[in-house]
Amino acid sequence: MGPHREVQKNLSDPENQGSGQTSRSDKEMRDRSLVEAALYVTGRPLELRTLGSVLGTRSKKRARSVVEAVKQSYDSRTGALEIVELSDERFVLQLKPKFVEHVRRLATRPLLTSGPLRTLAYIAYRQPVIQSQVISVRGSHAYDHIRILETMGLVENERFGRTKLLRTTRIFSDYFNLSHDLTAMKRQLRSIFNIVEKESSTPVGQQ
Amino acid sequence: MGPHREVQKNLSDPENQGSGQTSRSDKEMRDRSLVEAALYVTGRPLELRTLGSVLGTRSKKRARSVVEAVKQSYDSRTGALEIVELSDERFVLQLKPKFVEHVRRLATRPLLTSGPLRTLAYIAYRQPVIQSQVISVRGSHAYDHIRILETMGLVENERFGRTKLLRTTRIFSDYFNLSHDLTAMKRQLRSIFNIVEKESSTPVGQQ
Amino acid sequence: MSDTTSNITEKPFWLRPPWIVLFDLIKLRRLRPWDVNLAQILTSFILEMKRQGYIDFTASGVALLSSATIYRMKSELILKLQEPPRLPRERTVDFIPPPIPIPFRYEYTTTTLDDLITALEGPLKIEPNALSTQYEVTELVSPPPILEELDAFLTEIDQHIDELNEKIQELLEEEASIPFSLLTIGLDRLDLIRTFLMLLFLVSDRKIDLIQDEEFGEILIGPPSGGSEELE
Repeated sequence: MGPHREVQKNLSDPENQGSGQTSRSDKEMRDRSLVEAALYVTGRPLELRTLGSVLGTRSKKRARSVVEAVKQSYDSRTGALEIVELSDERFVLQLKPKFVEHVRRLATRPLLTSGPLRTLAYIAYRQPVIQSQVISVRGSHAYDHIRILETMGLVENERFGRTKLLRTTRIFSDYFNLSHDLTAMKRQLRSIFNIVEKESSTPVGQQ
Repeated sequence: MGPHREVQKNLSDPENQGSGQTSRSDKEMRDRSLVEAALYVTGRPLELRTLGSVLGTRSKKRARSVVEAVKQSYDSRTGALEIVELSDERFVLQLKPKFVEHVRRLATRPLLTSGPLRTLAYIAYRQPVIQSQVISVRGSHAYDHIRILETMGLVENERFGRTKLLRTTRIFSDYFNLSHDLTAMKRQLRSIFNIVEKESSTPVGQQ
Repeated sequence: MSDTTSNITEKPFWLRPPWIVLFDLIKLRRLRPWDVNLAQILTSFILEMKRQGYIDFTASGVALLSSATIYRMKSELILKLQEPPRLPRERTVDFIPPPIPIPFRYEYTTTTLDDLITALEGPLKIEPNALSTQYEVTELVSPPPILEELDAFLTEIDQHIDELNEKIQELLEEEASIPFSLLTIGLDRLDLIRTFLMLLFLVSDRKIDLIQDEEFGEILIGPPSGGSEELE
């Protein structure tokens, strides 16, 4: 029952433990934890605006000051994780690259199982694409796939008459390190796909 | 997904910065980082043996001393993350449950809302249980819940005539450090439910 | 029964509720067959005719035809796999434990861009075919709906029957006979009916035999009895 006890214990507010701290710094600690939680849970770059929304503020400046404090505390620990600022004011919590090799073999979970991944690949390649087209190419299971992809924030839809128009999201682009610009991204996909196509002549198994 | 490239500064190795440190403590810091990296990357409870293999040692004692040091450093930070020791000497890095609610909407992986959680609790408690029984107790929404739980690998099914027999998976057991043995697990669950029930007098939102 | 007396006396009794349902042939096609309790209506129809002291064969014939039609509608609905109306739902009351608070653990996922690209190969290969068939289908005159429904049912039922047969044969290796109720634990009403229909198919294929010793007693499923006649 270890973890559960642990869970129970941790349900009490840790902020009340540091009795010497002022309430202002309590709030600060809590804000930092919220930003850390957001970065940890998503595992992808977040904009200041998103971080601000977790903090309940519209001030990018305030969001920046909190995330920079978290970044600093990570820097001073010299652990395995780091917070990195990317261009256009986005921040990401990630494993330091030099540790990736040592632990890569332990990671076994794919982002998606093969069915939904194929559906995602197809949507990415043909986007913006009408849902019914995806269904007729991928079969009726693809309804489930699309729902999973939407829940995961990898695909989004827009009503288009009586059907839906599907496209990938920024989360998708960030995950695969692809351009946020649709045309550029499709060009990227096409060129990689053509290279792979030429190199491997054997077909891959069916769904 | 590879690590995101940093746009600015900070690619220099932090371990080379503390010039005053002895090489022994360098090694110690590195070991801690390796353990932290392993826990971060896998997102599941790891045995001392696995942690040892990352450190290149067969000594469980040494692995334990390193992971406990990492755990302590997390405890002293009062951040959003925690390292929890489970029974049979397994350790896991996770978000403190009290922060889950605040960042749920950001998670790429679907997080469970209280409806599916209740269905999960019921399945765990009554397993192995026929799907139709779950539906008649929890209502027809539970079809969706079950599908989500299966997608997340928390519940698995077995055909039983034209209906399905549901049970929880090892992933589920690992989340709560429950026994893999069904009878033992149900006993554990019973006592957990008693605790949760007593502590939360206010009911959580409905499905 | 609130009609005016003059009307009642002029009309034969079966043109009143509840029997009218069998005699209004225009409305018959539009009614919900599940709303008609044939056994009750027919029994009271016969009783009423006996009570009034004469037999009208035309009326009996129409009643027979209508009953057959209603039965047919019911079986068609089952073939179409339409759910019969549920009995007022008894929501089972059982202890529902409180939700368990699940912590979140980030997991480094292993799917790479290469995986995505590889995953693209299958769909793109199927695409030309899938899209052109779709257009062909929409341009074709669609077959009458009843055929489509039967087709869908028949393609699916073969698979279900095979599965059921496999399961039964497995069980029969250990037991001489299996009670029907064992196969239907936890099934809802529709699935129960479907299972029974599939058993009938298996009987007619001589894959199994059904034995029922007493009316409303347990139906036992056994191996096909060698030279015996077909079950009635």
